[in-house]
Amino acid sequence: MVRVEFLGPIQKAPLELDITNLSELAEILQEDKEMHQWLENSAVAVNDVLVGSRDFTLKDGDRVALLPPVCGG
Amino acid sequence: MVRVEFLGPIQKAPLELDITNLSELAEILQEDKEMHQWLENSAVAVNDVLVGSRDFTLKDGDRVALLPPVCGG
Amino acid sequence: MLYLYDGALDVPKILKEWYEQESGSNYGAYIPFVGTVRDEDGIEGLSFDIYEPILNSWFGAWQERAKERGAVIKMAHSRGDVLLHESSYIAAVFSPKRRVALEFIEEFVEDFKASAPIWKYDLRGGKRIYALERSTAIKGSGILQ
Amino acid sequence: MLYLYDGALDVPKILKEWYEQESGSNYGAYIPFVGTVRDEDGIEGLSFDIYEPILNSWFGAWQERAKERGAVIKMAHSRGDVLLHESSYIAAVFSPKRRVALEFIEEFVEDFKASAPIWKYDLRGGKRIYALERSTAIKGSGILQ
Repeated sequence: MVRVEFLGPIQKAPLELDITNLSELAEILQEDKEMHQWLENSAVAVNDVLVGSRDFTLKDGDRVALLPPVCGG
Repeated sequence: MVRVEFLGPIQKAPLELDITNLSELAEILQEDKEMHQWLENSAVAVNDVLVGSRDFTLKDGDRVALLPPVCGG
Repeated sequence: MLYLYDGALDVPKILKEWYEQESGSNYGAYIPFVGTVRDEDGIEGLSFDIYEPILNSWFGAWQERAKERGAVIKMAHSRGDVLLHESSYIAAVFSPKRRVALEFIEEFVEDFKASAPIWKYDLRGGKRIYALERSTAIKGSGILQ
Repeated sequence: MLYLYDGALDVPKILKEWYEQESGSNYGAYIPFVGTVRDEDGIEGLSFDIYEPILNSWFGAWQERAKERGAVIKMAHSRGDVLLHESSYIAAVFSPKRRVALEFIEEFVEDFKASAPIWKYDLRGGKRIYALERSTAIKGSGILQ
Protein backbone atom coordinates (compact mmCIF):
# COMPACT_ATOMS: atom_id res chain seq x y z
CA MET A 1 0.00 0.00 0.00
CA VAL A 2 1.04 3.55 -0.71
CA ARG A 3 -0.03 6.39 1.58
CA VAL A 4 -0.95 9.69 -0.12
CA GLU A 5 -1.09 12.91 1.93
CA PHE A 6 -2.39 16.33 0.98
CA LEU A 7 -0.44 19.15 2.58
CA GLY A 8 -1.22 22.71 3.62
CA PRO A 9 -4.53 24.07 2.33
CA ILE A 10 -5.68 20.95 0.43
CA GLN A 11 -8.74 19.79 2.34
CA LYS A 12 -8.59 16.09 1.65
CA ALA A 13 -8.04 13.15 3.99
CA PRO A 14 -5.02 10.88 3.35
CA LEU A 15 -5.52 7.90 1.03
CA GLU A 16 -4.14 4.37 1.23
CA LEU A 17 -3.86 3.09 -2.36
CA ASP A 18 -2.68 -0.07 -4.05
CA ILE A 19 -0.71 1.57 -6.88
CA THR A 20 2.73 1.02 -8.45
CA ASN A 21 3.54 4.39 -10.00
CA LEU A 22 2.59 8.07 -10.02
CA SER A 23 0.66 7.79 -13.30
CA GLU A 24 -1.85 5.53 -11.56
CA LEU A 25 -2.14 8.07 -8.77
CA ALA A 26 -2.74 10.83 -11.34
CA GLU A 27 -5.61 8.83 -12.91
CA ILE A 28 -7.28 8.27 -9.55
CA LEU A 29 -6.97 11.88 -8.43
CA GLN A 30 -8.21 13.25 -11.78
CA GLU A 31 -11.55 11.64 -11.03
CA ASP A 32 -11.98 14.01 -8.06
CA LYS A 33 -13.17 17.34 -9.45
CA GLU A 34 -12.10 19.25 -6.36
CA MET A 35 -8.55 18.11 -6.98
CA HIS A 36 -8.21 19.54 -10.51
CA GLN A 37 -6.90 22.90 -9.34
CA TRP A 38 -4.43 21.23 -6.97
CA LEU A 39 -3.15 18.77 -9.56
CA GLU A 40 -2.27 21.73 -11.75
CA ASN A 41 -0.31 23.68 -9.18
CA SER A 42 1.02 21.10 -6.71
CA ALA A 43 4.42 19.47 -6.54
CA VAL A 44 4.84 15.81 -5.59
CA ALA A 45 7.20 14.27 -3.07
CA VAL A 46 7.85 10.57 -2.56
CA ASN A 47 9.24 9.75 0.88
CA ASP A 48 9.84 13.48 1.39
CA VAL A 49 11.92 13.92 -1.77
CA LEU A 50 10.49 16.06 -4.58
CA VAL A 51 9.89 14.14 -7.81
CA GLY A 52 10.17 15.72 -11.28
CA SER A 53 8.20 13.28 -13.46
CA ARG A 54 5.18 11.00 -13.16
CA ASP A 55 7.23 8.08 -14.54
CA PHE A 56 8.10 7.14 -11.02
CA THR A 57 7.75 3.63 -9.65
CA LEU A 58 6.21 3.25 -6.20
CA LYS A 59 6.73 0.36 -3.84
CA ASP A 60 4.83 -0.92 -0.84
CA GLY A 61 5.17 1.46 2.11
CA ASP A 62 6.06 4.55 0.04
CA ARG A 63 4.62 7.87 1.19
CA VAL A 64 3.47 10.37 -1.44
CA ALA A 65 2.75 14.02 -0.59
CA LEU A 66 1.12 16.76 -2.67
CA LEU A 67 2.54 20.23 -2.00
CA PRO A 68 0.40 23.15 -3.21
CA PRO A 69 1.89 26.64 -3.89
CA VAL A 70 3.98 27.90 -0.99
CA CYS A 71 4.44 31.28 0.66
CA GLY A 72 6.68 31.32 3.72
CA GLY A 73 7.93 34.41 5.43
CA MET B 1 41.94 83.64 4.23
CA VAL B 2 41.08 80.02 3.41
CA ARG B 3 41.56 77.28 5.96
CA VAL B 4 42.87 73.94 4.63
CA GLU B 5 42.49 70.78 6.71
CA PHE B 6 43.98 67.32 6.20
CA LEU B 7 41.69 64.53 7.34
CA GLY B 8 42.21 61.00 8.63
CA PRO B 9 45.72 59.63 8.25
CA ILE B 10 47.30 62.71 6.60
CA GLN B 11 49.80 63.94 9.19
CA LYS B 12 49.80 67.61 8.38
CA ALA B 13 48.73 70.61 10.43
CA PRO B 14 45.93 72.83 9.02
CA LEU B 15 47.00 75.76 6.83
CA GLU B 16 45.62 79.29 6.59
CA LEU B 17 46.23 80.46 3.02
CA ASP B 18 45.52 83.58 1.00
CA ILE B 19 44.30 81.87 -2.18
CA THR B 20 41.37 82.38 -4.55
CA ASN B 21 40.97 78.95 -6.19
CA LEU B 22 41.90 75.28 -5.88
CA SER B 23 44.59 75.51 -8.59
CA GLU B 24 46.59 77.82 -6.35
CA LEU B 25 46.18 75.34 -3.50
CA ALA B 26 47.41 72.52 -5.77
CA GLU B 27 50.57 74.50 -6.63
CA ILE B 28 51.33 75.15 -2.96
CA LEU B 29 50.77 71.56 -1.87
CA GLN B 30 52.80 70.12 -4.78
CA GLU B 31 55.86 71.74 -3.25
CA ASP B 32 55.53 69.45 -0.22
CA LYS B 33 57.03 66.08 -1.21
CA GLU B 34 55.21 64.24 1.56
CA MET B 35 51.94 65.39 0.05
CA HIS B 36 52.48 63.86 -3.41
CA GLN B 37 50.91 60.53 -2.53
CA TRP B 38 47.95 62.25 -0.87
CA LEU B 39 47.33 64.64 -3.77
CA GLU B 40 47.01 61.62 -6.03
CA ASN B 41 44.48 59.70 -3.97
CA SER B 42 42.60 62.35 -1.99
CA ALA B 43 39.25 63.97 -2.70
CA VAL B 44 38.60 67.64 -1.96
CA ALA B 45 35.68 69.23 -0.16
CA VAL B 46 34.93 72.95 0.09
CA ASN B 47 32.74 73.85 3.06
CA ASP B 48 32.03 70.12 3.49
CA VAL B 49 30.80 69.60 -0.07
CA LEU B 50 32.89 67.40 -2.40
CA VAL B 51 34.26 69.23 -5.42
CA GLY B 52 34.87 67.58 -8.81
CA SER B 53 37.32 69.98 -10.50
CA ARG B 54 40.17 72.24 -9.51
CA ASP B 55 38.52 75.14 -11.42
CA PHE B 56 36.81 76.15 -8.24
CA THR B 57 36.80 79.69 -6.91
CA LEU B 58 37.46 80.19 -3.21
CA LYS B 59 36.36 83.13 -1.13
CA ASP B 60 37.46 84.48 2.21
CA GLY B 61 36.40 82.17 5.05
CA ASP B 62 36.02 79.05 2.91
CA ARG B 63 37.14 75.76 4.45
CA VAL B 64 38.90 73.20 2.26
CA ALA B 65 39.39 69.58 3.35
CA LEU B 66 41.49 66.80 1.79
CA LEU B 67 39.93 63.34 2.18
CA PRO B 68 42.31 60.39 1.62
CA PRO B 69 41.03 56.88 0.69
CA VAL B 70 38.29 55.67 3.02
CA CYS B 71 37.42 52.34 4.58
CA GLY B 72 34.52 52.38 6.99
CA GLY B 73 32.85 49.32 8.43
CA MET C 1 20.33 25.76 12.34
CA LEU C 2 16.60 25.88 11.82
CA TYR C 3 14.28 27.01 14.60
CA LEU C 4 10.48 26.68 14.49
CA TYR C 5 8.28 28.46 17.02
CA ASP C 6 4.57 28.44 17.79
CA GLY C 7 3.30 31.98 17.13
CA ALA C 8 5.27 35.19 16.70
CA LEU C 9 9.06 35.32 16.92
CA ASP C 10 10.88 37.19 19.70
CA VAL C 11 13.08 39.06 17.22
CA PRO C 12 15.48 40.88 19.61
CA LYS C 13 16.09 37.66 21.53
CA ILE C 14 16.78 35.58 18.41
CA LEU C 15 19.05 38.21 16.82
CA LYS C 16 21.00 38.42 20.08
CA GLU C 17 21.30 34.64 20.51
CA TRP C 18 22.54 34.15 16.97
CA TYR C 19 25.02 37.02 17.27
CA GLU C 20 26.38 35.54 20.49
CA GLN C 21 26.50 32.00 19.10
CA GLU C 22 28.90 33.18 16.38
CA SER C 23 30.75 35.88 18.31
CA GLY C 24 33.94 33.81 18.46
CA SER C 25 33.72 32.33 14.95
CA ASN C 26 35.62 35.13 13.19
CA TYR C 27 32.87 36.05 10.74
CA GLY C 28 33.11 39.62 9.49
CA ALA C 29 29.52 40.03 8.30
CA TYR C 30 26.18 39.09 9.90
CA ILE C 31 23.06 39.86 7.87
CA PRO C 32 19.67 38.94 9.29
CA PHE C 33 16.49 39.34 7.25
CA VAL C 34 13.40 39.87 9.44
CA GLY C 35 9.91 39.46 7.97
CA THR C 36 7.05 41.21 9.77
CA VAL C 37 3.29 40.95 9.20
CA ARG C 38 1.99 44.10 7.52
CA ASP C 39 -1.39 45.65 8.18
CA GLU C 40 -2.89 45.51 4.68
CA ASP C 41 -6.14 44.58 2.94
CA GLY C 42 -7.93 44.46 6.29
CA ILE C 43 -6.34 41.23 7.51
CA GLU C 44 -6.06 40.52 11.25
CA GLY C 45 -2.84 38.58 10.87
CA LEU C 46 -1.32 35.60 9.08
CA SER C 47 -1.19 31.93 9.88
CA PHE C 48 1.32 29.31 8.73
CA ASP C 49 1.45 25.57 8.13
CA ILE C 50 4.88 23.97 7.81
CA TYR C 51 5.78 20.55 6.48
CA GLU C 52 8.91 19.87 8.48
CA PRO C 53 10.49 16.83 6.78
CA ILE C 54 10.91 18.62 3.44
CA LEU C 55 11.72 21.96 5.10
CA ASN C 56 14.55 20.21 6.94
CA SER C 57 16.03 18.68 3.80
CA TRP C 58 15.66 21.95 1.85
CA PHE C 59 17.40 23.82 4.67
CA GLY C 60 20.10 21.13 4.93
CA ALA C 61 20.95 21.65 1.25
CA TRP C 62 21.33 25.39 1.87
CA GLN C 63 23.54 24.74 4.87
CA GLU C 64 25.83 22.73 2.58
CA ARG C 65 25.89 25.52 0.01
CA ALA C 66 26.75 28.01 2.78
CA LYS C 67 29.54 25.78 4.06
CA GLU C 68 31.11 25.60 0.58
CA ARG C 69 31.34 29.39 0.62
CA GLY C 70 32.70 29.53 4.18
CA ALA C 71 29.40 30.86 5.52
CA VAL C 72 26.76 29.81 8.04
CA ILE C 73 23.03 30.18 7.67
CA LYS C 74 20.32 30.26 10.34
CA MET C 75 16.56 30.47 10.04
CA ALA C 76 13.58 30.87 12.37
CA HIS C 77 9.91 30.62 11.36
CA SER C 78 6.54 30.72 13.06
CA ARG C 79 3.91 28.00 13.07
CA GLY C 80 0.26 29.02 13.49
CA ASP C 81 -0.98 32.56 13.98
CA VAL C 82 1.10 35.73 13.85
CA LEU C 83 -0.69 39.04 14.33
CA LEU C 84 -0.18 42.44 12.71
CA HIS C 85 3.28 43.99 13.28
CA GLU C 86 4.58 40.74 14.74
CA SER C 87 7.37 38.85 12.97
CA SER C 88 7.12 35.36 11.49
CA TYR C 89 10.45 34.87 9.75
CA ILE C 90 14.15 35.49 10.32
CA ALA C 91 16.94 34.26 8.05
CA ALA C 92 20.55 35.16 8.68
CA VAL C 93 23.91 34.59 7.08
CA PHE C 94 27.32 34.86 8.72
CA SER C 95 30.33 35.06 6.43
CA PRO C 96 33.96 36.15 6.56
CA LYS C 97 33.29 38.36 3.52
CA ARG C 98 30.75 41.11 2.99
CA ARG C 99 30.08 40.30 -0.71
CA VAL C 100 29.37 36.64 -0.03
CA ALA C 101 27.00 37.57 2.80
CA LEU C 102 25.09 40.13 0.71
CA GLU C 103 24.69 37.75 -2.23
CA PHE C 104 23.89 34.77 -0.06
CA ILE C 105 21.10 36.33 1.99
CA GLU C 106 19.38 37.45 -1.21
CA GLU C 107 19.65 34.05 -2.91
CA PHE C 108 18.52 32.29 0.23
CA VAL C 109 15.48 34.48 0.88
CA GLU C 110 14.34 34.28 -2.77
CA ASP C 111 14.63 30.49 -2.85
CA PHE C 112 12.90 30.30 0.52
CA LYS C 113 9.94 32.19 -0.95
CA ALA C 114 9.83 29.90 -4.00
CA SER C 115 10.56 26.52 -2.46
CA ALA C 116 10.19 26.19 1.33
CA PRO C 117 7.15 24.00 2.14
CA ILE C 118 5.27 26.61 4.18
CA TRP C 119 1.69 27.69 3.50
CA LYS C 120 0.33 31.10 4.36
CA TYR C 121 -3.23 32.01 5.32
CA ASP C 122 -4.79 35.40 5.89
CA LEU C 123 -6.68 35.71 9.18
CA ARG C 124 -10.07 37.36 8.57
CA GLY C 125 -12.98 37.22 10.97
CA GLY C 126 -11.10 34.56 12.90
CA LYS C 127 -10.89 32.30 9.82
CA ARG C 128 -7.81 31.12 7.91
CA ILE C 129 -8.01 31.92 4.19
CA TYR C 130 -5.31 30.39 2.00
CA ALA C 131 -3.26 33.13 0.31
CA LEU C 132 -3.21 31.41 -3.09
CA GLU C 133 -2.66 34.56 -5.15
CA ARG C 134 0.53 35.41 -3.21
CA SER C 135 1.85 31.84 -3.28
CA THR C 136 4.32 30.26 -5.69
CA ALA C 137 4.01 26.79 -7.21
CA ILE C 138 7.09 24.75 -6.34
CA LYS C 139 9.34 24.02 -9.33
CA GLY C 140 8.14 20.85 -11.05
CA SER C 141 4.51 21.30 -9.99
CA GLY C 142 1.73 19.90 -12.15
CA ILE C 143 3.15 16.46 -12.97
CA LEU C 144 -0.10 14.77 -11.87
CA GLN C 145 -2.46 16.90 -13.96
CA MET D 1 19.12 58.05 11.77
CA LEU D 2 22.87 57.96 12.22
CA TYR D 3 24.42 56.92 15.54
CA LEU D 4 28.13 57.25 16.35
CA TYR D 5 29.63 55.53 19.41
CA ASP D 6 33.04 55.59 21.06
CA GLY D 7 34.43 52.05 20.83
CA ALA D 8 32.62 48.80 20.00
CA LEU D 9 28.89 48.67 19.27
CA ASP D 10 26.43 46.86 21.54
CA VAL D 11 24.91 44.92 18.64
CA PRO D 12 21.99 43.14 20.39
CA LYS D 13 20.93 46.41 22.03
CA ILE D 14 21.04 48.42 18.80
CA LEU D 15 19.24 45.74 16.75
CA LYS D 16 16.53 45.59 19.43
CA GLU D 17 16.15 49.39 19.68
CA TRP D 18 15.84 49.79 15.93
CA TYR D 19 13.34 46.92 15.68
CA GLU D 20 11.23 48.47 18.42
CA GLN D 21 11.47 51.99 16.95
CA GLU D 22 9.83 50.72 13.74
CA SER D 23 7.55 48.07 15.22
CA GLY D 24 4.43 50.12 14.52
CA SER D 25 5.53 51.53 11.15
CA ASN D 26 4.10 48.69 9.04
CA TYR D 27 7.39 47.72 7.39
CA GLY D 28 7.43 44.11 6.17
CA ALA D 29 11.20 43.69 5.93
CA TYR D 30 14.04 44.66 8.29
CA ILE D 31 17.57 43.87 7.13
CA PRO D 32 20.50 44.83 9.32
CA PHE D 33 24.08 44.40 8.16
CA VAL D 34 26.54 43.93 11.05
CA GLY D 35 30.28 44.31 10.50
CA THR D 36 32.61 42.62 13.00
CA VAL D 37 36.39 42.89 13.36
CA ARG D 38 38.06 39.70 12.12
CA ASP D 39 41.17 38.17 13.66
CA GLU D 40 43.50 38.24 10.64
CA ASP D 41 47.09 39.15 9.75
CA GLY D 42 47.99 39.34 13.43
CA ILE D 43 46.14 42.60 14.13
CA GLU D 44 44.96 43.41 17.65
CA GLY D 45 41.93 45.32 16.45
CA LEU D 46 40.91 48.25 14.27
CA SER D 47 40.58 51.94 14.92
CA PHE D 48 38.44 54.51 13.12
CA ASP D 49 38.46 58.24 12.40
CA ILE D 50 35.23 59.82 11.21
CA TYR D 51 34.69 63.20 9.60
CA GLU D 52 31.18 63.91 10.74
CA PRO D 53 30.07 66.90 8.63
CA ILE D 54 30.49 65.03 5.33
CA LEU D 55 29.29 61.74 6.83
CA ASN D 56 26.09 63.51 7.86
CA SER D 57 25.46 64.96 4.41
CA TRP D 58 26.30 61.64 2.70
CA PHE D 59 23.89 59.85 5.05
CA GLY D 60 21.23 62.52 4.55
CA ALA D 61 21.32 61.93 0.78
CA TRP D 62 20.78 58.19 1.39
CA GLN D 63 17.88 58.90 3.72
CA GLU D 64 16.25 60.85 0.91
CA ARG D 65 16.81 57.99 -1.53
CA ALA D 66 15.30 55.57 1.00
CA LYS D 67 12.29 57.81 1.48
CA GLU D 68 11.63 57.92 -2.28
CA ARG D 69 11.37 54.13 -2.21
CA GLY D 70 9.19 54.07 0.91
CA ALA D 71 12.03 52.78 3.05
CA VAL D 72 13.96 53.91 6.13
CA ILE D 73 17.68 53.53 6.71
CA LYS D 74 19.64 53.54 9.97
CA MET D 75 23.34 53.33 10.63
CA ALA D 76 25.65 52.99 13.62
CA HIS D 77 29.45 53.25 13.56
CA SER D 78 32.31 53.20 16.05
CA ARG D 79 34.86 55.93 16.65
CA GLY D 80 38.28 54.93 17.99
CA ASP D 81 39.36 51.39 18.86
CA VAL D 82 37.37 48.21 18.29
CA LEU D 83 38.97 44.92 19.28
CA LEU D 84 38.87 41.48 17.65
CA HIS D 85 35.38 39.93 17.38
CA GLU D 86 33.76 43.21 18.40
CA SER D 87 31.51 45.06 15.96
CA SER D 88 32.10 48.52 14.51
CA TYR D 89 29.32 48.94 11.96
CA ILE D 90 25.59 48.33 11.61
CA ALA D 91 23.47 49.51 8.69
CA ALA D 92 19.80 48.58 8.43
CA VAL D 93 16.96 49.11 6.02
CA PHE D 94 13.25 48.88 6.77
CA SER D 95 10.90 48.60 3.81
CA PRO D 96 7.35 47.50 3.06
CA LYS D 97 8.75 45.23 0.35
CA ARG D 98 11.33 42.47 0.52
CA ARG D 99 12.88 43.18 -2.92
CA VAL D 100 13.43 46.86 -2.16
CA ALA D 101 15.03 46.01 1.18
CA LEU D 102 17.39 43.41 -0.30
CA GLU D 103 18.51 45.72 -3.10
CA PHE D 104 18.77 48.75 -0.87
CA ILE D 105 20.94 47.25 1.85
CA GLU D 106 23.40 46.06 -0.80
CA GLU D 107 23.58 49.41 -2.60
CA PHE D 108 23.89 51.27 0.68
CA VAL D 109 26.66 49.10 2.12
CA GLU D 110 28.68 49.21 -1.12
CA ASP D 111 28.43 53.00 -1.37
CA PHE D 112 29.27 53.27 2.33
CA LYS D 113 32.50 51.36 1.69
CA ALA D 114 33.36 53.57 -1.30
CA SER D 115 32.28 57.00 -0.08
CA ALA D 116 31.70 57.41 3.66
CA PRO D 117 34.45 59.64 5.17
CA ILE D 118 35.76 57.09 7.66
CA TRP D 119 39.39 56.00 7.92
CA LYS D 120 40.48 52.61 9.18
CA TYR D 121 43.70 51.76 11.02
CA ASP D 122 45.06 48.39 12.05
CA LEU D 123 46.07 48.16 15.70
CA ARG D 124 49.51 46.54 15.99
CA GLY D 125 51.76 46.75 19.02
CA GLY D 126 49.45 49.43 20.38
CA LYS D 127 50.02 51.61 17.28
CA ARG D 128 47.50 52.74 14.64
CA ILE D 129 48.62 51.84 11.10
CA TYR D 130 46.52 53.30 8.27
CA ALA D 131 44.95 50.51 6.20
CA LEU D 132 45.77 52.14 2.84
CA GLU D 133 45.74 48.94 0.78
CA ARG D 134 42.18 48.11 1.89
CA SER D 135 40.93 51.69 1.42
CA THR D 136 39.12 53.20 -1.57
CA ALA D 137 39.80 56.63 -3.07
CA ILE D 138 36.60 58.68 -3.03
CA LYS D 139 35.15 59.33 -6.50
CA GLY D 140 36.77 62.44 -7.95
CA SER D 141 40.02 62.06 -6.01
CA GLY D 142 43.25 63.43 -7.46
CA ILE D 143 42.08 66.83 -8.68
CA LEU D 144 44.94 68.56 -6.85
CA GLN D 145 47.77 66.41 -8.25
